[in-house]
Amino acid sequence: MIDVLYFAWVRERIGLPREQVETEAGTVAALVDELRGREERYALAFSDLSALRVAVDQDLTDFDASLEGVREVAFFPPMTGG
Amino acid sequence: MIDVLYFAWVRERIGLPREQVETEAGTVAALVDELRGREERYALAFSDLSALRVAVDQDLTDFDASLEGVREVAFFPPMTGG
Amino acid sequence: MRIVVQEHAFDPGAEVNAFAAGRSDMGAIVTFSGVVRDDPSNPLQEMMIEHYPGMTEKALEQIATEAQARWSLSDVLVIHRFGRLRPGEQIMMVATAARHRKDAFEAAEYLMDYLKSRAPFWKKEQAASGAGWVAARDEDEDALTRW
Amino acid sequence: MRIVVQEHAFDPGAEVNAFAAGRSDMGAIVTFSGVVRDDPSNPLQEMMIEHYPGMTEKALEQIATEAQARWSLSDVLVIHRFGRLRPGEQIMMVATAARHRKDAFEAAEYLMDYLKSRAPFWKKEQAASGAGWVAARDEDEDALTRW
Repeated sequence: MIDVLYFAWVRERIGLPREQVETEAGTVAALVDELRGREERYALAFSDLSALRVAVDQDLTDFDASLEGVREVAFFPPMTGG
Repeated sequence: MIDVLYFAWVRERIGLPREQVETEAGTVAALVDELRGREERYALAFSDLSALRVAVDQDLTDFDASLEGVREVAFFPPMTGG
Repeated sequence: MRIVVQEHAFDPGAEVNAFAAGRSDMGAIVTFSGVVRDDPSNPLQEMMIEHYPGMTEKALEQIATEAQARWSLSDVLVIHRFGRLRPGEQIMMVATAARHRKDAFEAAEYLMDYLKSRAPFWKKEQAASGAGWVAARDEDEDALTRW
Repeated sequence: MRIVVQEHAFDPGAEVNAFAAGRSDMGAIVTFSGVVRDDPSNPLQEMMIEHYPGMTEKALEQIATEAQARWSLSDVLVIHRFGRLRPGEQIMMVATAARHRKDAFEAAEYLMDYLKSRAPFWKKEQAASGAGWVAARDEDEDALTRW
């Protein structure tokens, strides 16, 4: 069971800020594939991965990252702080 | 008649902050030569021109600068503001 | 080092005075403040800043710690707001203190470059023409390559 | 643009707040403050700053005007003190405001580089070991070559 978090327009497109996901995906990319298959709103949110960033257990990483032992995955657009 | 001003250690060596000088020197360098000839304290203050800066009518310039029409000449060490 | 992530407004003048107070070991203090900018051609009603609680603090601490490792700094301050802000309000500030100005300036620029693109904040603007998420600028990402 | 040369102390926090107050046309504000630094190995009693009244204001205005010509700035502030200062006291500050942070940072660094070597101020330190004029540093002169 992994906590999956969504921020900014990813959150708006999917329609919720976080959810618990039962998955056996080994990587972030495999998790994205599972989510895409769920519903149209997920497919839309994940249609262009180059427009997305991912954090695993609150560290920025990339879509190849392993999910072994991971508790929290977050998807969001490029950050615009400052 | 030109107002000649001295700042920082130049002022301390010469022993006064400003004076009026009657001169026909055509350049700053010629004025420095006249001042050097006056007394030991002037010779000392002007012994190393590379350690000095000069402003003519409140604009930084160099020792070749003309004194034509000039009202104020100032001598001082490199500046240390900020 | 002090890292603050908060919803309510802060007083940048009071913060910089507190940052400098009672210290004579540093000769140079640099601050950067980010302000919500209005656009007269498309008036801004408000800016909503979303962030990732937990990761935000962690990311800012990593960035500030890296700045302290790279430059000789006496102290670092980072304050960043989230929530609703109006035009002219202060979004965030960083402050750096060092013996020499070069360290203070470079560290402040480094903090800002990383904070822009590596701290999990997102801005949504509600303007006269409608609402929209602020897009990341390529030049902000490119700015990281200089460090 | 505001240029102030004064003997008495100023409040840098109040100055930066006043500089930013009521404006929403600028997104970025950078400040630099110079503080009288003490040296624990040779405690400083006081710093005496001498300047050239008339030329000082003229030089600072020229430097600030040049910064406004080189960068897109909403505003510039320069405050510099003269007279007797104690360790920990603020010597001077500059502030720059711009739409984008790059302009604000570069202009503030430019102001500081020129102010250090081209504005007629001289510092004399009275320390435990005796009194002496602060020597100009070669690296301050060298810093001008980058502009």
